[in-house]
Amino acid sequence: MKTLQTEHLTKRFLGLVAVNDVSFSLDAGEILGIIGPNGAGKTTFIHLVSGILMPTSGKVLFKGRDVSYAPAHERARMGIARTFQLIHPLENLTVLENVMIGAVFSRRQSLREARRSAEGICESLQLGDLGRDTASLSILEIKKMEIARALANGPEVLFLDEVMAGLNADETRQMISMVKAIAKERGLAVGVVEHVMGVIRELTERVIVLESGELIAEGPYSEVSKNPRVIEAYLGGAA
Amino acid sequence: MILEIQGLTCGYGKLPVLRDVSLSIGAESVALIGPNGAGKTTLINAVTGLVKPWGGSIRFDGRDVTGHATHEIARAGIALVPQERELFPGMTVADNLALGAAYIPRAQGREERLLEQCLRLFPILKERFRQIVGTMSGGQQRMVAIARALMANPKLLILDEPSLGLQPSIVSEVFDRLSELKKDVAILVTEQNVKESLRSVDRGYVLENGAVVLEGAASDLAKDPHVEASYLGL
Amino acid sequence: MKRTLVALALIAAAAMAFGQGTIKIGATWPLADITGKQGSMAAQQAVDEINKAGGILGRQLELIVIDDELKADKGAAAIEKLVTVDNVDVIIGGMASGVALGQVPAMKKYGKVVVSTGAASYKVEEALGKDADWYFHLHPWDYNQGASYVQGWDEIQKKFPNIKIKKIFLAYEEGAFGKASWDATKTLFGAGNRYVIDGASFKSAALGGGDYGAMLEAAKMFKPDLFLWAGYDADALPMLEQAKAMKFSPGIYLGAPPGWPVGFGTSRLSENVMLYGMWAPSINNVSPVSKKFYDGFVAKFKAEPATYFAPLSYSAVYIVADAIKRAGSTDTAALIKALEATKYESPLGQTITFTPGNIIKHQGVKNQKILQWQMGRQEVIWPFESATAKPVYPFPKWK
Amino acid sequence: MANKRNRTAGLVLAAAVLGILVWRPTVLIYGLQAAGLYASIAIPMGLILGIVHIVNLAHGEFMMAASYLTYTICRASGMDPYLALLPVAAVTAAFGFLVYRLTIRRALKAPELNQLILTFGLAILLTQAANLLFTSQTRKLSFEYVSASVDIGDLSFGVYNFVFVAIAVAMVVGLRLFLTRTKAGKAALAVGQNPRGAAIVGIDVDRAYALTFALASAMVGLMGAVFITRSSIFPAVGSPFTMKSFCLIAMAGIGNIPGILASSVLLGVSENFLKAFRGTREWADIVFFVLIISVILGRSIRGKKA
Amino acid sequence: MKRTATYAAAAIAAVVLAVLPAFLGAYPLNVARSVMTYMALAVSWDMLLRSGQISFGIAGLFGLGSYASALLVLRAGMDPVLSLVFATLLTGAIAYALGFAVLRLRAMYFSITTLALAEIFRIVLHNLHDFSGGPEGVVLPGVIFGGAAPALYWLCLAGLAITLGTSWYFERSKLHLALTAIRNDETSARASGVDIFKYLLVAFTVTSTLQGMMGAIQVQSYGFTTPETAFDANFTLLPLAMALLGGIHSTLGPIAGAVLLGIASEWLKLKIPYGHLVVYGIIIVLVILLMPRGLVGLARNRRAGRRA
Repeated sequence: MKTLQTEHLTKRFLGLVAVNDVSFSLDAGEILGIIGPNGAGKTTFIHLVSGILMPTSGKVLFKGRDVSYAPAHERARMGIARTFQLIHPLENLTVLENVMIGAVFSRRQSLREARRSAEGICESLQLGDLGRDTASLSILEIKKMEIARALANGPEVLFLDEVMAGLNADETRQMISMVKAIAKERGLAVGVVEHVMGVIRELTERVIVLESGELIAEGPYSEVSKNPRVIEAYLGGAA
Repeated sequence: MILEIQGLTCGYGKLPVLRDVSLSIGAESVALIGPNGAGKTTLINAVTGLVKPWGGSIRFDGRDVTGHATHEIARAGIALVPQERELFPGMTVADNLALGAAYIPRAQGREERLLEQCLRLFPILKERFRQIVGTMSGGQQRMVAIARALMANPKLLILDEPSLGLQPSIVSEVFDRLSELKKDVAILVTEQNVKESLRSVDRGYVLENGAVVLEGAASDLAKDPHVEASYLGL
Repeated sequence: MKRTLVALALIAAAAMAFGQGTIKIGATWPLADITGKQGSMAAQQAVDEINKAGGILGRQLELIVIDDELKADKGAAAIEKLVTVDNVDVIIGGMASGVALGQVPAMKKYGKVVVSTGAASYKVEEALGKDADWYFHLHPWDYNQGASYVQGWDEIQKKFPNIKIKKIFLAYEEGAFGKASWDATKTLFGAGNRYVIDGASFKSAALGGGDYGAMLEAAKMFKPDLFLWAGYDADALPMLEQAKAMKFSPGIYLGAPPGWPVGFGTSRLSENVMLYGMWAPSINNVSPVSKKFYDGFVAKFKAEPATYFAPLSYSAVYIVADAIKRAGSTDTAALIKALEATKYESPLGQTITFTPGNIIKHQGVKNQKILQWQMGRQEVIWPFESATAKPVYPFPKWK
Repeated sequence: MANKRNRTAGLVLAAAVLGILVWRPTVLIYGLQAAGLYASIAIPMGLILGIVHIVNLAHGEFMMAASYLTYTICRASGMDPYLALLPVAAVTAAFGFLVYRLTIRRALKAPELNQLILTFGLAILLTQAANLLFTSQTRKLSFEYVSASVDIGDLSFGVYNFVFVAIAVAMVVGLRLFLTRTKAGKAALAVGQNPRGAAIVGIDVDRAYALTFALASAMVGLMGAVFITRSSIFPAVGSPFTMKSFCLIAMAGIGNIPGILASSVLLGVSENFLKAFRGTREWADIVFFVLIISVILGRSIRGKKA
Repeated sequence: MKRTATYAAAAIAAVVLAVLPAFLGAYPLNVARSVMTYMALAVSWDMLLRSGQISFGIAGLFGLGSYASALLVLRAGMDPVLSLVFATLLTGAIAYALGFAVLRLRAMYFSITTLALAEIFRIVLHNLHDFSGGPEGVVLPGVIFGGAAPALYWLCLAGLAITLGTSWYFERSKLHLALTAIRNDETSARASGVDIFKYLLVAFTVTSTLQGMMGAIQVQSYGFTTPETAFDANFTLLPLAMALLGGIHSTLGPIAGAVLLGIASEWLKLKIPYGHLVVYGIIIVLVILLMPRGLVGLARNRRAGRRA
């Protein structure tokens, strides 16, 4: 039984099919890349899996259980965590409080326990002074905090939506090793949406490619990047 | 010189972000490289009047524009593609592009030619010409933002992280077009994708901690050991 | 020489007054409303007149007015302040029943003499109860007003046989004022089957309404002999205009708002509109007290009294002053006794005495007057003893 | 499918309207007249809300002030309000511009609720200043033409109030032309959607805001001048219209100016429908609020589905 | 250390407030009641605002509480003190039920709907003549506790204390995290496991209950009510203005704002009998323009400035 699976997952908005009949699976300890052209439906796909959106048809299975229509907060409690492409750190809370939220509401810990577990996670991500207001964080720190917030849920599945965007090469390298370490230590199933091909190559073992909502290719990056359809739709001259 | 910045100091609240920065751009394209938090976006905001400089001067096209309002600077001939895109979400692609030219003296009377050029650059926008921008994906919106800026027929085009969220095929397309454009437009670009951007610009500045630490021809910078170690490699 | 003597006498009076302190009259009114504003001005006018004439018992009167802002809690706080901080001897004033209801508990607590100029709702009387012997209510209760109208129309029909009323239509605004009028009209005119009553509510322009179409439609279908509306001054002209547009012209078109708009009489539509009221400048012709009050007010404030709250409040001060004079002190028990014996010829064109109401012991004015706009002036039609003109009937049909 | 449902709804509505027209013609007549008044007062507020994103709680008070200005001019000169209309609109436009420059502009960067309380303070200020100057006694100018009447069979009704329907329609059409055809209008529209983006393409945001405020104030001034032909005025006359306008805008959806007219018709007719019957007359007020809630809730549920 | 000081200050304030009737006359106590009522409303409004929801329905719930309490005494013969409890709970129950519909809405649409609900309550009570007394309202047999000024003061103080205590709990429990998360970004709050609807419902129900409680206390303290008194728009607008002038998203801000505006309005009225409201309007305008973050924000900036 895979940790996470989708079966014929489809989402329509009015006339537009954003995600079309996508079936895939993700297992513990695995890092999966999700790539595809702009507007291919990558973010919508993560919204469907994490419960931010409900599918039009098809299924989402978490450890064999059908969670297709479970609300987002319940999926968070079951162990599906994610970060967001457009990040909104909670302005009126400190870094620590931002991270605690997941522990309090997903893992149902008391404030005291949540504080302790949040401190642990932040320390492992080297987040520095936790009493800071989030307004003063650098982009790298904000991205780390986003991951910390997701980890505080105590997840088994973690989706990272463009966490490397906006980071420079140095920072990207740091982040890659951090994500690898997290996945390994915690035995997580990780899905990564990323446009920078270097990141995908370094980080992932397997890649799925979406185009116009459809899954058009699947396999290791080295294979997928040679697929003519992928090159035409996505990589272009960069391949 | 098209843009000349002298001793620019600037920041938010009480916190200084830029310290005594000087740089200049002629009829060329220039990349601004640096880690996050170095002040790249602040520099752009200061040039476009979105934040008020504390000290120093900014001259554009021979005129002092230090502290001028954003719309005045835009009308003088600087077009900006901001990181956050800043489109008009309730309007169609067509309207967004038309507004890019409507208030800019330099673009008057050339709207059709400019539009044609933009649609050639981003064919998908032709398909989606009547679509409401707010319903498009993040990457598509970025294309609209770039096209809107080009509609202003700018003397100086500033792109803040243009490849953010764009698929690789489009990124290379954008950089190709930039190399084409730079014949008649000066370009200032900040880019995380340093390799790609250094390939397509003439010169570069490296900004660290609010100050310029390195400048030079793009080809030289690409070989600089510090740049190589910090910004290339992926 | 004479002037010096007067001056000396004045100084002496002032010194005496200073020695004994002033007699303090506390009052609350809604000062942002024309009623409270002019009421408080007229009360000050009366105080100044009395002081100029040497005061009462050799002491000067002092009027302390607090704005009740038309709010119950503010009104109640004002009573607390007047009694406990300003140590007033008597309380007068008041306009809205809603504020009076808020003030009653505080008034009961202290038992100070109150001469009220407002609060027409029977609910206030219920809240006061029968033991409130310190409460003197000048303004007629809503049921007093209703009863006086029945009497008035009976007498008018007897005296002017050409006026015949069988069907009465009441248009009443949705609020407390209109609802009370409707209840009173149904009970009082409906008694004995002499009249056929119908009515419809409307939203007053004072509260954002001002569309009378549906209501006038119902009235027109009923074909009343007497059309009566109970609303506010904001309704007066628009309702007439809409009635004209709908060609609705009953035999008698009668309004009962608490006040009328500025310059209503200058509108051509106002001619022969009838109204209920307590006072009009035309009473100056039959009452010297009214003329004295009117001239004094105009001279002092350069404005015409626009509401009967002015003469009523003016009366309240005189009634209090007169009673204190007769009581010889401001002691509550003595004052109550003296007030009970009040016989004050008021600018309202009638003599005010206190007689029992339905519950309370001391009710002042019990009737309203029936007036008519004639040539831009309010003329008194009934009671006949203070009448200034004869009724014009019927109300002109629209051409 | 949605199309089919719309058509069915349209047919039902048309049948209902026809039925009412035959059965109780005054429901439609008075309903439309009320709708015209509601809409023409609400539209300028909707313009400000749609572009400057400010709920102007002093909206009704602006109109009240314009009415007093008209009253003063007309009393002094014997002029008809329709002649005073343009000078009044010019004065209120300048007034709106000034209010924007002196107060609103300074509060734009503050949290959005501040603007609400700021305009609430302005509303108190205007009402009470009018009270000091004119007292609470109502004033009205009376004109023969207001009682203009039409007879159809036994039915006589006033037609003057249809002038508000004309004004409302003119406002909707005029604004549409202004916002889509003129440069200043397009700029205002763009600023309304994204002020920062507008500045980047060379639009003077502050000027667009000031212009919008002045334009809306001119429309309010115009309404104030016409309002006095129909209604008495007093210092508090404007405030109920503030709330009504706010509700109508919400019902239409922010930025939807023709929608304001449609909501007004719906409300005006429903109110007058209830008013036409003895048993329901007093409940006419509630229909307003029930409709608002149903429309807003309905839209949110549909929005969730889509 | 800092927390101890806060507790100590709160304890001292509580003691001082509790023993005030020993030193003050009926009039200041009456003014204090009015200030405390508005303060409680302002704090309760702010509590919901911390989730980003702007309610315009304070007057509606206040009026509902008023009428519930009055009608329980009049129609069910309930003891006035007991009616306070039941009216409070009843308001809460109604708010809870309505919450299921209203809390689907956001931003201006939520605000308008709460405003419309308040109007619906008012019109219903206005029109149910026989049950509610209609537009003329209801008069109770008497004022609670025989109208003794200290007793009424303590009753109002108790209402305020309950409100402040709840607000304090909101600030320190996980509700604080939930509401702040919802205010900032609902989607990311959901992804962190926050059941948005549940917490909004809790906040809406609790704050509505508090507002109903203050209404019940008010009606029993004055012995009567009418639709126009109970549902006065000022019960919505003044608490809003007070919270904003004091500083939102805190307990302290609305307290400061209520003291400022409450005392200013009473003082101005005595100093300027005719036209004091003009000055009141000017004060509101000026404070908003000069202190956009309220009194508390100003103090915070000062402190931050000194540190920097």
